[in-house]
Amino acid sequence: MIFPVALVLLLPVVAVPIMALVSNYRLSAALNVLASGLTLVAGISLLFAAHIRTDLFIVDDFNIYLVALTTFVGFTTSIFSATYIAHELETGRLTPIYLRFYHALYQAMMAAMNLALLANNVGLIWVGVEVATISTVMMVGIYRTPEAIEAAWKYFILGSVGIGLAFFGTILVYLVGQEVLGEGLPAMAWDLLVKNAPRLDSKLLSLAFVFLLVGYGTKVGLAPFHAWLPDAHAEGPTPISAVLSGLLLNVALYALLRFKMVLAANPATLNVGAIMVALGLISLLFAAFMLYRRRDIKRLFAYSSIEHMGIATFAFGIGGPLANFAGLLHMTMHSLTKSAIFFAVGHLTQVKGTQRITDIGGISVTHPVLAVGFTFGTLAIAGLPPFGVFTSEFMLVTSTFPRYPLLTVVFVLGLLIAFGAIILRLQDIVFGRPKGPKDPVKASFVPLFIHLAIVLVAGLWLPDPIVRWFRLVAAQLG
Amino acid sequence: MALMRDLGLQFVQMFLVVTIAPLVLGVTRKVKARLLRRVGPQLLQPYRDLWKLMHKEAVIATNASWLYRVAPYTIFAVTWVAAALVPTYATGLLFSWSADLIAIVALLGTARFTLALAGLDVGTAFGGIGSSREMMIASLAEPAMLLIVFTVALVAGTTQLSTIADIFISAPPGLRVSLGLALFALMFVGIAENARIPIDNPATHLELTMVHEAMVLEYSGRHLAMIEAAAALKLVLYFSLIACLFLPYGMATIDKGEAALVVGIVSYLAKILVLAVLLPIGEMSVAKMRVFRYPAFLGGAFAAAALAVFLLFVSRGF
Amino acid sequence: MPSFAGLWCVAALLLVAIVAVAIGGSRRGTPIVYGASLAICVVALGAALSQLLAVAPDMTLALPLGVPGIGAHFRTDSLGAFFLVVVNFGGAMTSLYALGYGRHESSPLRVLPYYPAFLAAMNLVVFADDAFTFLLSWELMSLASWAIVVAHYDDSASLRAGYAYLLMASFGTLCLLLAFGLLAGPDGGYAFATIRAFPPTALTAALAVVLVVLGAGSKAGLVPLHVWLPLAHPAAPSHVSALLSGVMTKIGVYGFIRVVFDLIGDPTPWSALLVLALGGITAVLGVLYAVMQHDLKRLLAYSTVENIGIIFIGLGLSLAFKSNGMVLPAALALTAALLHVLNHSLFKSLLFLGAGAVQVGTNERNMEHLGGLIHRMPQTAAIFLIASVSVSALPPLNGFVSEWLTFQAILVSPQLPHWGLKFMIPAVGALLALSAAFAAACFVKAFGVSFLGRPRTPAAEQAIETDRFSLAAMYILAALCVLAGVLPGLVIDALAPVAKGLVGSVMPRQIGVPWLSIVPIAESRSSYNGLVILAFLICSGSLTAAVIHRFASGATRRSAMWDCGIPLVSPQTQYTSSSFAQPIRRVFGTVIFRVHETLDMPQPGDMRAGRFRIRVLDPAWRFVYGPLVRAVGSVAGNLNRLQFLTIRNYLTLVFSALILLLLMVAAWR
Amino acid sequence: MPSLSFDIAHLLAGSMLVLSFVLLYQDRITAVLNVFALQAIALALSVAWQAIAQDAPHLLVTAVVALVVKGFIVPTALHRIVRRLKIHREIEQVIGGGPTMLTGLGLVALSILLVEPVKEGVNVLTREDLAFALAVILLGLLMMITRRNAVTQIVGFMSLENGLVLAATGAKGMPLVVEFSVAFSILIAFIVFGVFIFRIRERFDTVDVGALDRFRGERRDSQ
Repeated sequence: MIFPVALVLLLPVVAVPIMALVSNYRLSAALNVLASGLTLVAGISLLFAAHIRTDLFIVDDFNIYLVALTTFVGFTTSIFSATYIAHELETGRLTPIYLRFYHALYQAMMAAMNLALLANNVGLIWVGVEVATISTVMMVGIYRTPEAIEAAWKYFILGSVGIGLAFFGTILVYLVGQEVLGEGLPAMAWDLLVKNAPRLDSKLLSLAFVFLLVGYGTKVGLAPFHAWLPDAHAEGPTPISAVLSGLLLNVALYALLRFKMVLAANPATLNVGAIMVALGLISLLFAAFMLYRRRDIKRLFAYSSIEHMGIATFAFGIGGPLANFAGLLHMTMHSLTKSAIFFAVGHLTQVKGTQRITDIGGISVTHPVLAVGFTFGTLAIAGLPPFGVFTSEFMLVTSTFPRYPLLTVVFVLGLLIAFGAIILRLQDIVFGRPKGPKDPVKASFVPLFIHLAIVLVAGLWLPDPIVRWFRLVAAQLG
Repeated sequence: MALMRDLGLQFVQMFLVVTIAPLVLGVTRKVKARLLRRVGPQLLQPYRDLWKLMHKEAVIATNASWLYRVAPYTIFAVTWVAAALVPTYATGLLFSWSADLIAIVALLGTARFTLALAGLDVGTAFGGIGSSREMMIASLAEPAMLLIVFTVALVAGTTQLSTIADIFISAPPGLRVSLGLALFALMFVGIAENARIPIDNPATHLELTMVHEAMVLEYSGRHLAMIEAAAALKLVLYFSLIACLFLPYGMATIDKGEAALVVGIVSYLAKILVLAVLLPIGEMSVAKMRVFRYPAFLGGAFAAAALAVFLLFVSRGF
Repeated sequence: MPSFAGLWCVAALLLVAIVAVAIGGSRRGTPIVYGASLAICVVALGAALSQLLAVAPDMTLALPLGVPGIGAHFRTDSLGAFFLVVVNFGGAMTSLYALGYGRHESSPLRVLPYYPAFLAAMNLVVFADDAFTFLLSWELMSLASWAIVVAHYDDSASLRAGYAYLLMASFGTLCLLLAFGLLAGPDGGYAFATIRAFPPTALTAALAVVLVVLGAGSKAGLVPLHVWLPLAHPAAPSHVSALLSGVMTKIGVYGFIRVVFDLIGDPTPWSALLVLALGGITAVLGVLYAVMQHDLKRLLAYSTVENIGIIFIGLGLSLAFKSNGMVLPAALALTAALLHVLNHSLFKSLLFLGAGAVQVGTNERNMEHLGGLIHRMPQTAAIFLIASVSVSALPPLNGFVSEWLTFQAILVSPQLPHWGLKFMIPAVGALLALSAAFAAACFVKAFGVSFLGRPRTPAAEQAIETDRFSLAAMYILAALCVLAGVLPGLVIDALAPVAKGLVGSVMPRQIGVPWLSIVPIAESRSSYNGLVILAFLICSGSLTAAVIHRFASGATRRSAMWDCGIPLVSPQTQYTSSSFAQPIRRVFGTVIFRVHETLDMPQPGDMRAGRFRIRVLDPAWRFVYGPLVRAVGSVAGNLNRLQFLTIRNYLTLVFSALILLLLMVAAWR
Repeated sequence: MPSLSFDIAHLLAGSMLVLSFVLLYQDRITAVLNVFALQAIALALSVAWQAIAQDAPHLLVTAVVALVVKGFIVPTALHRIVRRLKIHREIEQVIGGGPTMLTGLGLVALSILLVEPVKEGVNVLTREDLAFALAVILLGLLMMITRRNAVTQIVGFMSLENGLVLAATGAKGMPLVVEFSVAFSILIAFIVFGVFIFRIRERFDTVDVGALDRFRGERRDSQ
């Protein structure tokens, strides 16, 4: 029964060298789509697999749908990336040799993220996140413009420090586990840690969580660890922005939550909920205000990612079945919506030839279909119904207000401020005076609209299995 | 049969007010002239004026619309109905319940609305001046008027004029501060509404401070007659309002035998006469105001009425 | 099954919206979409009416949608039915109107898909029976209308309007979100039935009332939450403006009633104080501002603010009585408010449709450029006149009836034990009277300046009467204005079940009263009979006319105007809208709106034209929104520095955060 | 002879801590690089000793990697970079030496404070190691943020990473330690590589505003 797991992990790994070898970019792009598609199939098949555990890997309610989500977004993004990259070649921003590099890294990143998701061993989780980071770093720098290098470098340094701190946290976790579970792999097996959490040393565990919080929090993009995120999104190729916002942040948050589960199972530990609430609120408010002065469209949505990660973190910090449910839903919805937005933005920046918002305008006249997609995506991310983000925010706010009124009021203010900024830009871009070239988009809108459709449906109706998974995980998150 | 009689009584009331209206106007003019040491017109002069106007041809501006021609009749009809609904010589008439005090005030508002529109219809500067000032005065007078209504209604526990009269006759409230204030306010409002000095001067033309006359400047002939009659009716209305609210004595209430009715009519005429004499005396004692001092004047009325209401709210004893 | 019929209508409307996307571009698209909407609205109207009049039992329906575990609940009771009547009647009329008006739409695809969606959303709000469904449809409503408001985004004004609108809308939604959070409790009893089952504590209830006033008030347009309304309503095409002003604001009122009267149950007296105060201020400020407008539709929008204020005065009175256990006056006040809801939806829709007709006929909305339209557009003029009389609360039309009932309710207030209310209510009554007087002034100006006098521009001179569909819609509305004015008893009786359900009592039954007059409390106390008044007017008027024609000379001569013998021929010498408003502006505006008039009169011999500039400031902008905007701007500006730090600075941030957390851990030990 | 093994481990770890302080103290690049090499060697020794003490031979690999990569290759590479890129030899410090030292001491105190109360279940050796490692890590971070010079910041990061490896090897029987250390070495290789390829002289901390306008994406006019 380990088979689908192996498939999910190995397919991309196998794909890496192939990508690196194939020189014809059309072929490699197709192969990229193919590999991602196969991985997706494996990921889907995992949905129907029974829960399993080894000391290294695990399949449970938490990661079973996240794997499906990750592989799915990976697949749609690979489709988007195929057309996107073709255009980049025409404009000469990329050369075939870099493209081989790009596709190989893409698969490497997918493999790493799947590893991080499926790992039961806390060390493996760390490895997955680290490899994913490194590979995205290189893709961010792939344009080799000074800005791109700057962004990549910033990402690299901050990321490495984060990795280091997370690693120290992992060591501490091992030490904690070692006393109870004995030396070796079992001491790093997440599920065993959870099972024996009450017997673990609460003090050391809390210390460990602080390091993990800072380490993985850097990847999640929580303020004040966020600095790498906007530039990395803005300067890298748009497909990478999509997976960064849509997947990597999620995976990092996922890792953090795994550890929160351990702490949640041990009542004697530090109350990390308060810390997460604080970080979440800070990120939300900070991002909300930062949105106003943005001139670069991709950076704008990067900050919106910070905002939404803040929302999710806030939710998990609040805790309780409803808030945790909302947080999980929010993670999912955000990853789908934000990647969809980045698809739209990718097309947009390519046809307009710029990322400056002031140079993009009136696309509802020049590119109606694109405008529809972009508008719906943006409205969805702004938290308007009938899209899924609204559902999660609804559950979060309504369930939190009776418990922590003041916190919720601050939170809601943050939402409103961010909303104002997003809508302001939306109107400038979609309506307003048409600017820039009008030539049609030579790309398929399928990924964009599939994502939006899912988000729309989720806003109105959630299938029962997903609800069940969310409920169980929410219960575990305490 | 009883119904016929009731109808009859109602119609007596209607025609009573409309017949005495010009006379009242005549009385006021006469008294005013006397105070100015002039002989003044005869008491029946207003009737003659109306008759004269009615037999002149009506000159209508080329760009006047149908509204311009309909307005005089509307104004007259509305004012007439309003005046007919104020109990004069008897209470509990057939249709007295069809509109209470608030509705009567509002009916006057309808008349004013129509008149202001008529003033704007030809599109002259004077018409505009008249209409806009008229509406401002109304917006100042109406709250005061409503507070007066409150006062009376709170004392009597109803806004039904004839019921109020009945109550005041059967169980006199005695001297009450609030009622006094209300009377004071009502006189101010009445002066403003009837375009009398110091708010407006009915006897003037070609003066930039005129209000009512400016609106009707373009009218002539039968239309003007209608409007003049309506103005006279309005004055009577306010007189009978004061009479009915503050000195209802002598009205025929429950028994409407001939004797009672005669007493009612006579006493009513007497009250009207007194008021018609008092008004010009009051007018003579003050000077015409600048337009933008109206707020002070009507603000006084408003303050008085508000004070009356608050006194009532604080303790029903006053 | 009326309720399901209604829901099917919602589905059908949504379907039409989807179809509209496909066919909206084509020339046949417009009539098809509006025709379909008209038909569906009529069906829904029938369903709602049948439930309201037959006093059918409440109907509930739950679908496995929405928030997991809660599901989507739908329900119609008499309150909902009443508002469904308002919504669908308005929708039907505007659709009928749009059959003609829609042809002038330059880019139909920007309006057609959203129009049915808007109608559907408004229906859905009324059907919703759990917090999630309610807010979802509430936001959908905002969204669809926003799309129409920004439909003509080529002028930046409508973009700004749309922005302000959407922002305020989502502010309102967030407030409602918090309110529902309070009422639903931490473990998410979102279904209204659950909320009713567990009445909140006094504190919770109070907080919830405040939040709902903010949330529903921002949609309805309570001062100071009204700022978006005069921007957004005029920006939309006129038939949609009619919907926005005549119907959607009522949905805001519905939200307020639903939560405060139905869900919260027993409010505290001071919440009534709050609502009364806001209502009074809204009524006066709204109409004062309306008086000073030159843009016809903008004036109408502000007048909507005023009427919302009047409605909320009625609701506040009802709350006051209810909270003191005086159910009968509570029923009276509530009925008055609901009656005004209906009346306002009638005449305000009518006014906006008329304004639309004017706009089509002249391409002008600015009254300073209109005038004399009564000659070129006689039917529109007549209809607009009727609407103006109604909105000015003058007998014998419908606007007066509801305000009269409100006054009657006010006159009961001395029996209230609560002292704050004792003092507040007469003051509010004075405010109400003031606003009524202003309304009259406002609409004398609106009608007089645009329809009477002489045309001020060629555009007004070449005005053309509007098409027959539009006229049909307007005639129906006008007829109803008159009908509701002379036979209010029928409506009041129809509203009885609503009052029964919300305050547990009803006004005395009106049908039995002789001569079909209405009696709020007792015959001896007060009564009003629009029918008799109208009959009286007709009799006396025709009698007068007869007498005049019998005795007076019928000779008539047309000639140039006299104007005291110095006729100034240029139409520019007429009174303009701003000059008409001048006295009121001087007397009332200088204090409240900081009205600032600057006159620059050239010296004699100087040939340039004199200039007269008026600056009017909405206090809401001055005191509330301006500072807010500046604050957000400055914070954003200061924080923005963090975008330009160096890696070392960012590392320092990380480092200090880490140290802080470590210190916390150390301290926690 | 647990006491002896304890003492030796203690000595080596302590020496690493001391070396971190020396690193903080240095203000000439060449010296910094040499001190770092020393620290790397100390690390290698301590890891080797752990390998013996825990009789976990695979740790020797880690020791060798540490010795070779960080003891020799990287320092020499950095020396060459310094020469090739003509990085001026003095190190601009953000805050002076004295305050830096004091902060460092504070950090050491904090790390001991944090690790000390850990209950006795964890054996003493690990606990001591942990305290030292944490101190080294924090000092490395401190070095990264108090030095304006790219190379010294890299060195700071690497000493941070030394602390990590120390902690990892100190954790008795921790799986995958070797892999981790190798992965880290690769990471470091990347950083050095990056500095070399991208000619990153000052970009950690650009002072000229022109660069600010060019980099960090957003233009100044966006304010």
